[in-house]
Amino acid sequence: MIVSNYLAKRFEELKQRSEAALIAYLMAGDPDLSRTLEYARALEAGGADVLELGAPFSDPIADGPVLEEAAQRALRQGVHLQDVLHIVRELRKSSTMPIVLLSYYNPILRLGEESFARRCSEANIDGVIIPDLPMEEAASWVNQARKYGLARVFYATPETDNERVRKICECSSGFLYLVSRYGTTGAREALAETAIPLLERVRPLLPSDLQLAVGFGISTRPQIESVVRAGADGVIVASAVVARIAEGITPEALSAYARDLKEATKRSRPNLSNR
Amino acid sequence: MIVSNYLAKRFEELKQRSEAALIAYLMAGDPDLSRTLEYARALEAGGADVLELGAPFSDPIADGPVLEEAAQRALRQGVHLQDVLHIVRELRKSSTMPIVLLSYYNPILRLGEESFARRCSEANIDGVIIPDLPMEEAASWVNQARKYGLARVFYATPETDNERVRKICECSSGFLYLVSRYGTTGAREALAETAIPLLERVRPLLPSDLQLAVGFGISTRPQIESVVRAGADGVIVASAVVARIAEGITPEALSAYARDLKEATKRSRPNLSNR
Amino acid sequence: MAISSASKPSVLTPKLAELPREGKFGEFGGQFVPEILMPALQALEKDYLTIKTQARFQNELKSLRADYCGRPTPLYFAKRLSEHAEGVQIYLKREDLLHGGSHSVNNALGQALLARELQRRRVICATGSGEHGLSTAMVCALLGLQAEIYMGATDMERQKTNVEQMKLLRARVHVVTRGSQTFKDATNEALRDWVTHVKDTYYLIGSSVGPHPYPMIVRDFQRVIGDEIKGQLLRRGQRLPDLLVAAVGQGGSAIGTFFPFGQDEKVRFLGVEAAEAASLTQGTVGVLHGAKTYLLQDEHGQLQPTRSLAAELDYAAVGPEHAFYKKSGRAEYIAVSSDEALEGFRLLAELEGILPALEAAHAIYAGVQRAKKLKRDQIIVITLSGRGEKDLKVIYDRQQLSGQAI
Amino acid sequence: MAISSASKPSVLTPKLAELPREGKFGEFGGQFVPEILMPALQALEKDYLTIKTQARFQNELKSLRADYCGRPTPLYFAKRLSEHAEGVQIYLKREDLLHGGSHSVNNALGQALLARELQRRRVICATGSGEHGLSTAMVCALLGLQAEIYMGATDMERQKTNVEQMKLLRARVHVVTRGSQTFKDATNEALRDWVTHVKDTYYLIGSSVGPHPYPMIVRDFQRVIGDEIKGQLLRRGQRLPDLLVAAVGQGGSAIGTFFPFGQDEKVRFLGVEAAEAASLTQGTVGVLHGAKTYLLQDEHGQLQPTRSLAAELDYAAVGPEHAFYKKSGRAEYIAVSSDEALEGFRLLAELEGILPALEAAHAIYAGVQRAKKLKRDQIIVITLSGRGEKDLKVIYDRQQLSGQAI
Ligand SMILES: Cc1ncc(COP(=O)(O)O)c(C=O)c1O
Ligand SMILES: Cc1ncc(COP(=O)(O)O)c(C=O)c1O
Repeated sequence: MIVSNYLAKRFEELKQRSEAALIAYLMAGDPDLSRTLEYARALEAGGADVLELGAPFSDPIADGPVLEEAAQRALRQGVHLQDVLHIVRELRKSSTMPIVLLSYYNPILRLGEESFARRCSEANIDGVIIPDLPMEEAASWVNQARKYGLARVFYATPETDNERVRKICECSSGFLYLVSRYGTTGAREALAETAIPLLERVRPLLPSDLQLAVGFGISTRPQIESVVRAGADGVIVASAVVARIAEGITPEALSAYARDLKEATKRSRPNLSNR
Repeated sequence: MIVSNYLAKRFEELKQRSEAALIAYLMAGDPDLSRTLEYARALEAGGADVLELGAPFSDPIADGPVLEEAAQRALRQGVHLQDVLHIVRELRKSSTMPIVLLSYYNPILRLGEESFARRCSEANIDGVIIPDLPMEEAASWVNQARKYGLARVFYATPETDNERVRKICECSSGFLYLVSRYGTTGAREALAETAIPLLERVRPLLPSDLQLAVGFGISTRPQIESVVRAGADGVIVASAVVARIAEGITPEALSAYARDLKEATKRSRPNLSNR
Repeated sequence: MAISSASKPSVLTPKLAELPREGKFGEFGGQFVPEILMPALQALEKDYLTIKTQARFQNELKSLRADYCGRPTPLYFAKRLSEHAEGVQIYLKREDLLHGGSHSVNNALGQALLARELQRRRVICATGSGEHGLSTAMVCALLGLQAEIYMGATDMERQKTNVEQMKLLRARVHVVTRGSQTFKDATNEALRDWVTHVKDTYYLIGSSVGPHPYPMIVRDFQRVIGDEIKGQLLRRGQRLPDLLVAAVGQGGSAIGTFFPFGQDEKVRFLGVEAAEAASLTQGTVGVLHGAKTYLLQDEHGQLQPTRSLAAELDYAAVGPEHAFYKKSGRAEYIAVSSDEALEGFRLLAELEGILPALEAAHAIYAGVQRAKKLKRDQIIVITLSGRGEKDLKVIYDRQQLSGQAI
Repeated sequence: MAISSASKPSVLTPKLAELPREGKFGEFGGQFVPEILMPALQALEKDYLTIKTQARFQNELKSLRADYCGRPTPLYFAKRLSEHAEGVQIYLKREDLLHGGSHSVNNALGQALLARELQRRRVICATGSGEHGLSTAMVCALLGLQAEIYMGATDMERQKTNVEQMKLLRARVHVVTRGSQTFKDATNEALRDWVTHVKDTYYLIGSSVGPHPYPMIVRDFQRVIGDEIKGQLLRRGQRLPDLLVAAVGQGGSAIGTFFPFGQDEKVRFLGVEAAEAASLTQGTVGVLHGAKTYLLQDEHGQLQPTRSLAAELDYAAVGPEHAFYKKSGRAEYIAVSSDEALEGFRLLAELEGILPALEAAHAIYAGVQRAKKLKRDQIIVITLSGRGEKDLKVIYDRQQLSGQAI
């Protein structure tokens, strides 16, 4: 089994340093392609460990208003899946930051799973997240992703029982995306009540080669500290980043924001090296 | 059987003079009571032989717009059946012109047929026309009218077959009101095609003591000449008079109009004295 | 004679004749019309009584009732409404599910078939809310007849969608701008049209009003409501109802509900008028539009304006058979205000998910009030004579006016 | 094996399974939803398959279908329309007479009963024309459930009266101002609500779309249309129809019409799409709102805007079972433009006195066109899925625009 390179390495390094990964999201093409590149570099400079790059889709049912509007801005720019791959190739010229691509299933299906997987691999993408592709529908995708060495990131949620978590883990690679709350994406003040119990329930079910990243509604240092303390290997910050971009944040300021969050991933990490 | 006095006498006199009766209509209280009196005197001065005095009713289904609007003007003046009787009493102070009262049935029923008949008789009214009381519903009214010496004017129409005309004549007294056309009241340019054939059909069916007056749509000398030539004992001119009043005609001018029409009732009268 | 003494009518069951004697229900009814219409009315009575017995006519009526109109309409046990009314069993006769949205099509279809039999291709009518006009336009399209519809300008304004529908059905709609511009005036105009075209026109009266034989004809076509209620209750193993409740505007749906139970002494009738147009409960005897009946009139015999929110109830007279039921005590009549009717509307909407016509909402309100006074096992049937879509504008405007939800 | 070779499916009769295998009709359907919904969908499938077999559930469904909704709906032989179509026998399945005015209540009632069995008192849905929203609001009132309805701002504007009615029924109506502000976006919002409240909320999908088990559930509740057609024709002594015609928006009424005839090889199916939203006739395979099916999408897999006059047809996807019928050749699908549909509307109004929903008018137009090519004795059944009152404003505006009567 081929494993995506940068991603596994990065998690390994972080573990050595007793840090969790800061996974930051950008919508490709929002507000346009060149600025997505700038923002990506800014995030990296600020210390983000992994870039989650969203491909815009017209009907993003799992997303809240912030990400939906970002997708619409990108679509109005005429940005599509191939442009997202283009951004990755550009980034790769100067960066070894792990990149996971997030796309709804339909654009992938339209291109063809295999040709999509091949192009991702050619662009040195590390993994793919497909929010409307549960494992039951993912058999052929899992094969393609395996074949082309892409991490297969699936979700677990407060609704997913232990048996189902185990099965999901079996198809997964890279990391498991833990949905910390009921609802769509979007920054919230507080961590959902469901987050920590869920983390504590799921943590023991994970195979050792699968990392655990927590997302949905995370935007502040205290939130990050809580989940990292409870055992997360990574935290995903999406809407909070995208909302700042929508407000026209400068790349420098975005760097600073990332740096601030990154700090939180370091402090509270319990020693899990014996895991 | 008591017969109404002025009316029978007038028809008798006209027959002697080989004239037909000009029966002119006024809506009592249009535009107000005192002017109705003035117009009545003007019509008499102009040579009208009989006054047909209308009592206003809110829902005059047999009438066209001219008479309906006149009724509404009168109702807005607060004019009702008793005011009509009042006008008659005023007129009677100086006039022996025969007067027939036209009222829809409901105001009569409201007052009570008998008390209505008694009051009419006390006011020296000669006869009553009730446009929505066909003979089938008129049994008790016919009794009251007989008792109080009021002429019972019923209608015959192009739809009334000979047998029915005969039956209607049996309940009638004074004159039979021949509806010359299909439709509601209202002046028309030309005589309806139905008028002369109807007149010729009904004429032979009439008992000798019942006069035949033709109405609905009559307003011009040629129309009057035609029906008088065809054997009418009287012509009824209603909407044409009321329309002039609505336009604010002076009593003098109304007199002149009556005089003009009256001429037409004289010229063309065939010799019917042997009838 | 034994038979006649056995059938001696009690106060509660006066002789309800299928065929009114001399066109009269007791002292009410008759033919108070201009002479020019009498031959037409007499011919209509005769022709109707003949055609009515013809199997071909009855079969076509029956088949179109079923497949075109949607009969039988359900008799729906309103569980939550019954609970709200403290346990009395309330059934709703679902005339609101008929083609066109009200009981009105029962009559329009019957008479349009009659018009076709009589070879009249021109059909006229007067309409208040437009419901009868709509039904007439529909059945005329169905049978290839030309419909001419008179409607008051005021009613047109408050019932626009019905007018649009009539036009889409290719009916000619005549605005009546005379008088109070409502149903009474539209009827005046229709009568004037009839007087003018009596030879080739069928006048399709919308309810059990007008000169004989219309009240009888309309009742015959509407009695299917009561006939079905009876059959439906009995087929369910129920006994006859204790109380029948129906809104009374002109009275067509109510007479259709009551009539088949006329001889069932234990079944009581409750007719519900709009308080703003309550000819039976507040009127006096008079003659309007061809019939002797109860009217809202002043001391001089002039008709008085009415002002119910429910266009079809907004009429100063009522069908003569109801006048007879009232005078004989066979039915009870009460008045319900527009505001109370809105409360009835709300109840049915929120408890049963049914939006009733405002007319029917009067009956709902009265039925629920009455139910609260009855014993738990009693059975009430309320005729839900139409659906409420046509009234949305009126209700909406009223809400705006009062600044609150109904 | 003899049996399997005897039942070898021909091209015209692919295996139409009651229960889709792995949630799929052939390659179509499935469960393409966020992980958080998967346990709910799996539980729903299991619970539904159990509850469906319970006599109590079936009895209540049956009784409310009859008495509340007005089933069976008539199968009406449209004489003048048939003559216009040169003698083919055209029957109309009168779903327009149902409570609420369309077939939509068949499904809403079934699922609301299911929601109540599952003890969900909060019910959400997305609606296009508001028809499904209205049905949902009605049945929720009936069963004492709280309805929350998502509707696009554009659709709200063109279907105001439906919104007013939902509010009178005490449903909460949420305006969706995101995306194209039509049904697709309302569905996105409803899904987002569901993702958020999946524990205590029942998502009442309005047609045979969405993730498994919804297409199956909706089809099960809508198949009463086809089951009745079959029974009604046979009871009349007729043979099975030669052709079934139904409008296809998402495809609920059409699948309900077709499915019971799936194994009757000689009965052909014609599904009629809006030309302005023709996912089956012009679309390509993709995944939207939980299912793999035909979509109107661009080369990048983005959904394309649709613009049919008929709000319920104005959707870029279609139920997966239709996708299967299309691919297998069991059904034929054609597209009819809004203008052609208006011609269908006019035909039915003027010849039969019935104002169809614009959606159904597409089927009328297509049915009449097809009829002209058939032999005189053939039988066509067109599903008249709803009535036209809701569309008056749209039709009226269109008339104004084109400066002429339709
Ligand atoms: C919907 C509807 N239309 C019309 C009417 C009034 O008509 P009628 O009194 O003739 O039945 C009613 C009365 O019940 C009604 O409910
Ligand atoms: C009145 C009406 N509503 C809605 C629809 C669309 O819904 P579906 O395609 O799910 O049947 C149709 C389609 O036939 C319709 O006629």
